[in-house]
Amino acid sequence: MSTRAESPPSTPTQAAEAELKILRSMLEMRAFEERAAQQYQMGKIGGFCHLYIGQEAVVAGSFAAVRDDDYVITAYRDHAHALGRGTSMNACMAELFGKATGCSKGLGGSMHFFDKERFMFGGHAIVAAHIPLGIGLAFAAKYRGEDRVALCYFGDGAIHQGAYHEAFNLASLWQLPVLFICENNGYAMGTAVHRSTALEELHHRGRGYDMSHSAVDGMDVRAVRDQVRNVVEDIRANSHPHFLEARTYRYRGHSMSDPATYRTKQEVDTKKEQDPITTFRDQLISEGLLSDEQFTQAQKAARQEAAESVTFADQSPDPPLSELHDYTYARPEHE
Amino acid sequence: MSTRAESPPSTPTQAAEAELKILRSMLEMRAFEERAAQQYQMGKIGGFCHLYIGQEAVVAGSFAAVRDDDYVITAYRDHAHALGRGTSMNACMAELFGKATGCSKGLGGSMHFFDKERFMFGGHAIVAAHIPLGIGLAFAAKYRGEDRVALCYFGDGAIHQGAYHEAFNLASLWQLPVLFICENNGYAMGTAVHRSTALEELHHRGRGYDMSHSAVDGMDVRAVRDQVRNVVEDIRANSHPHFLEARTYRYRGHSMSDPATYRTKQEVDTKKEQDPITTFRDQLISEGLLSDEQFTQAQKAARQEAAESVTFADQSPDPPLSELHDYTYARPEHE
Amino acid sequence: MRTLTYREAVREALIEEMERDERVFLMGEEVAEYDGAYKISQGMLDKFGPRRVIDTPISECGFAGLGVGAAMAGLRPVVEFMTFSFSLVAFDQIVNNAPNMLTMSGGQFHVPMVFRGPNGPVHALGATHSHATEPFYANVPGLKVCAPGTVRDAKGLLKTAIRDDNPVIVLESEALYNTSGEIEDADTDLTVPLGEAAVLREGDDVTLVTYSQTIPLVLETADKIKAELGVSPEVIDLRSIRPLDADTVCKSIAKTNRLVIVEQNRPFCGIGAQLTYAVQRDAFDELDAPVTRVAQQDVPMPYNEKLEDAVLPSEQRILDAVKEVCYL
Amino acid sequence: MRTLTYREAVREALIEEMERDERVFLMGEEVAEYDGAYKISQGMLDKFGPRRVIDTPISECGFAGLGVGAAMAGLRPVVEFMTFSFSLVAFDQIVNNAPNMLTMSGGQFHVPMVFRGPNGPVHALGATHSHATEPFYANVPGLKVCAPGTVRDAKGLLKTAIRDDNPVIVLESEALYNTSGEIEDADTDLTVPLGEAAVLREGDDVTLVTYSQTIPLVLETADKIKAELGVSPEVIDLRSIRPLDADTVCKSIAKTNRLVIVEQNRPFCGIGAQLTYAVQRDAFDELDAPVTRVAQQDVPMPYNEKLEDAVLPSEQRILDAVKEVCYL
Ligand SMILES: Cc1ncc(C[n+]2csc(CCOP(=O)(O)OP(=O)(O)O)c2C)c(N)n1
Ligand SMILES: Cc1ncc(C[n+]2csc(CCOP(=O)(O)OP(=O)(O)O)c2C)c(N)n1
Ligand SMILES: [Mg+2]
Ligand SMILES: [Mg+2]
Repeated sequence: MSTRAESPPSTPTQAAEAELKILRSMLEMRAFEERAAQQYQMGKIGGFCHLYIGQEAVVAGSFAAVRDDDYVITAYRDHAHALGRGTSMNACMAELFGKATGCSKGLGGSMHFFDKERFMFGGHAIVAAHIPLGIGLAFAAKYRGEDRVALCYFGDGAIHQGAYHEAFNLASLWQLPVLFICENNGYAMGTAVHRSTALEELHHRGRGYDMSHSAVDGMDVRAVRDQVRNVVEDIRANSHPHFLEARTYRYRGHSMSDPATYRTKQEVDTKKEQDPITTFRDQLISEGLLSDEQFTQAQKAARQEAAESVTFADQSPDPPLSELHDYTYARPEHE
Repeated sequence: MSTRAESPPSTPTQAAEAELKILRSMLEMRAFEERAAQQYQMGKIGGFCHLYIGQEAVVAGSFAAVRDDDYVITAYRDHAHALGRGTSMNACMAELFGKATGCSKGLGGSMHFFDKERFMFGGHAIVAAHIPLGIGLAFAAKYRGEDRVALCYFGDGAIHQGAYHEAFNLASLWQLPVLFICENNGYAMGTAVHRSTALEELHHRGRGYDMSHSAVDGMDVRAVRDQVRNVVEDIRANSHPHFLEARTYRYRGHSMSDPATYRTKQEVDTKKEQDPITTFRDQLISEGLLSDEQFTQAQKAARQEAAESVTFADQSPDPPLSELHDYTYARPEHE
Repeated sequence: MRTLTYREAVREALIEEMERDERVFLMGEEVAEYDGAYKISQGMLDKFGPRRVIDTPISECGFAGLGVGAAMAGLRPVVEFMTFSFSLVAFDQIVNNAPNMLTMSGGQFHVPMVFRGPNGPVHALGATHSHATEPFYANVPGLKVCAPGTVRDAKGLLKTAIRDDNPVIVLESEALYNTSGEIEDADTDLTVPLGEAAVLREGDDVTLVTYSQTIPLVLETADKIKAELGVSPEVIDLRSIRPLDADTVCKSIAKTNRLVIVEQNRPFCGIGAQLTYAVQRDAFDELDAPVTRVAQQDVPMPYNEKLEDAVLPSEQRILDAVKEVCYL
Repeated sequence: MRTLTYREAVREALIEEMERDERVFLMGEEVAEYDGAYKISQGMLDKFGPRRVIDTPISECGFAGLGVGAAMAGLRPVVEFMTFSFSLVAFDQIVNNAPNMLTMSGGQFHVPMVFRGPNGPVHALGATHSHATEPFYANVPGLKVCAPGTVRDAKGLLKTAIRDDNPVIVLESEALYNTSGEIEDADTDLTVPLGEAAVLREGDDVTLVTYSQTIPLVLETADKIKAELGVSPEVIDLRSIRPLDADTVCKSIAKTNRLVIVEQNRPFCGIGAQLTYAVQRDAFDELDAPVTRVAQQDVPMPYNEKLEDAVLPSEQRILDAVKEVCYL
């Protein structure tokens, strides 16, 4: 494998550039989804659409700490995972629009963003059903003797599914190189975490599998990055699973159709004060690594790109009807 | 509810009689299954047949500590559970023979012993699939405001199934009155426990659900009884689940067709030295509660009854072919 | 008579049966505090309290199985799947525990319970969320399966299902939740028997059999068939899938001699296949043309809506099928 | 040519494909140290080591899903279910993840893997352990399903399945594991294509279609049919369930004009229903009598062996069906 393990940038300039890259990535996620929300309201996007707004630090921080060829798999709240991996806004917006130029050719939709080239093994819509797939990715890496790590993301609601449990036990038994990241945003649809389990700290579930586990402030992108870097280094060296609970928050409803009346405005407002982008911006500015203007510039660029992706998606063609039967079975060339 | 909670017998004579009852119960289980093994070899019993020989202290001890109207449900290794509840050897042997006089009318077989009158909700053959049913029993009791406890037995292999996990989380979340008893006999078919999980002590799984848990020597019938008595008293008073791991051993193969070459003769011999019946007999004799002769007498009686159950089963009729379609749907009278 | 939506009809059935029988309770994801993902159970938590309207974690296998156990112990659970696509993670509980208990226990334990929720492809939800699960469940003896397609049946079949002493799968249609229809007054104890198809429109030349979400499409197309092809269609709603009322279909065929089945599910081993078998057995000499199905195209459901439309039964495909069986 | 048992044929296929392709591995309960619950994989742990022959805990959902993920990442897993009755706890992985991935990813991720193991009722295992799962899996586009019924096919279909780039369900038959049959020499790279039925015996008067464990019964009964009824039966083994080779059946019907389907599965929405639909579409004018199925009785499987025998297809029921379609 030629790509090297992501190691902390060695010079101050490199370090600063790496942090700005993280910021830009978060801005892109935010801008893309705000635009997607608008397009959804305009009826351009079908089905379910789950926004990641507020949670960006989890993906941005963890991706900054791993290699580009590490495997990624997640649930249906997956826009940020694709964007963070480098899938273009164009391909993402086109997918939401169901267009042939989409990252899943318009056949997957919001919940099923895939990008094989970037080792993004998909968003998956059956709660927890992708967690066994995630350990399968880790299994494949280990089977081939690669030092890849699989990152498997899921929500706080997913840990009550049987599929989660079976996968966790297998990962621990076979010491598979997988980082489980529970994006604990406090709710599974309308169900607050404490209404789904008697357990206080979700990552303590690791105890039932003799699996190492930890929690991190998922609103703090540096904390996420540093914690993931530490853990992944060990996973890569020693091959084992780890259960990381990232405590975060989604500002929007569960999906576009959810008014989210199950939480108070005050709760949401308090959380917005910990906004991962604002916090990180303020840190960078106070450290002299970023100017106000640079920030505005970056934000503008991200918004511009998002706006352009709408045009791209609008102008893209539908997948041809003639291909309707072409995706049911792989043709031998696939091998 | 008229039946009272089983409380420790109050006089020494009562205590002695209760212990002798436990001994007789274990002798009956043993005698029945030795006879069943013989009949299986003679081709009189079909399908799979899993013997409980060596594990008797778990059922005998736990049943001695609960009420007759507490609910019981277990897996396919279920002969002892039915016998311990008071289902006659005749009905059990007839079930193995597939006869109309069997405890499930010959339609269930070895893996599916049921006895509604005795609140025995069955042996169940899909590993762990009955654990959700077990919490359903506890749910029903709680829903109706009864102070019944549900006893849900399963093997060490069952705790890696999704059904187990989901049921455990629900039981803990809703504080259902259920005692989970993991009959850890060291193996799931040919798989030694340490080959199925990285966890050292199975009952520590309780930690992942914030559920109280404990382990007990499952070869010591008094230890099982006392531990279950303590736990059940609390469950009955306060309604909550508990995970009890009973460490035991099966002398025979997994089923009648398993030569069990995955363990050494020495291991089996060592375990046989801790035989729950012999141990208990010796204790009772040394305490002057039992004579050698009484023991031999009881053993003979049990064997006699087992032998007679074969005659009964042999002479019983098959379920009538005319009833083939009568068990697919319940008729309204059932209500 | 009055007008209700399908959603209200389902809710009314639940409320009436819970008022009638203390043993009935409703359990599922978001059914209580959230009022139901599709608002079926709106207001029911307030009415019945958290003891009988119960929110669950995302644990379909766990709470489906809990329902089976509670039913064995004498309750009458109604388990809601947010959609039947999610019932697949609880499959073993539904097909192995619920329907087999009566047989395995020699008749001692019956399982009076209902599994219900929306079923079938809706709109742009993609391959994993668009399952029409009826062929899976209809295959299994010990289960009963129905698929109400009208407001009246939404209430009447569900009430019958809750009173039935067996596990009954009630497949609702999200696509129909907002539709309105006539129904008896609230004080009528409306039940609709399982296993009886309904003739929705009488006709002479071709029998169109359908159920659930394709009913409106078939009724509209029936007008066109009459107007454009000069063919008079008889429209039958199966209502129940298992037991399946082939008799009503055969009676119709005795008149029309032609059958087109319009079905929301996938074709291979689907409901149309079973009905075709029954019909060619019982009305072999009456059929003047092969039975023809208009089912989903045999592909995983694509997200893009034009492709999705092409997968689902459509007016054009029904017209073509009618022309075919009428040799037009 | 030489003689092997069906069990040996399956094992030989696994060994040859694992030798041929480093990406192939075998995973399941008791497949390694125990040599397989039914001894299919005897000796394979010694041969390939624990990296490629892997014992699992009792976690069908977990390791089936692991297989899907590993296949997406470029391996070619063979997942053994101890029996397909246990696949039901992994149902969502098999019907929702494996077959939908190619579509949902717009063609990027294919899932080249095999789910295999014994399927169908065996003897006195009772209701939960006797499932013939083929109708469940055949319903699902994106899956392929085959059910080898001869020693040669046991090897050849499995080898083809392992090389296929799609998820293939290979339904073996425990009842056949000990049967022997002729097969090409070991050095032949024997593959049997998916989707081609085989004519096992030629005849003129009635077509008997079957597959898997009922093949021996049908062949024996064919002799009786000839001897006792003076009717000459043609016997066809479907071999593949999906894709289903209706053409071969229709060709036979063009000659015999009569079809009896003998199937190990349950009737409702079963394989016979699907085949009947196809046949009455494509050979409507050739059929002189309704298609008749001899399937399981439509009840949960009872333990008692006499009742079990009455549930399963039998010589008598086949004879009756043949008489019926031949109007004898
Ligand atoms: C098996 C299954 N059950 C139910 C659903 C419906 N559903 C979709 S998302 C969701 C909530 C999941 O919450 P969580 O895991 O916390 O993730 P979040 O949405 O908060 O990111 C539910 C119940 C589903 N998709 N799959
Ligand atoms: C879901 C499922 N998978 C596999 C099996 C086959 N099987 C029956 S018993 C058994 C081992 C169970 O071991 P354990 O839970 O320890 O119980 P024990 O037999 O030791 O009492 C297995 C794998 C099954 N019945 N159900
Ligand atoms: Mg959440
Ligand atoms: Mg065990």
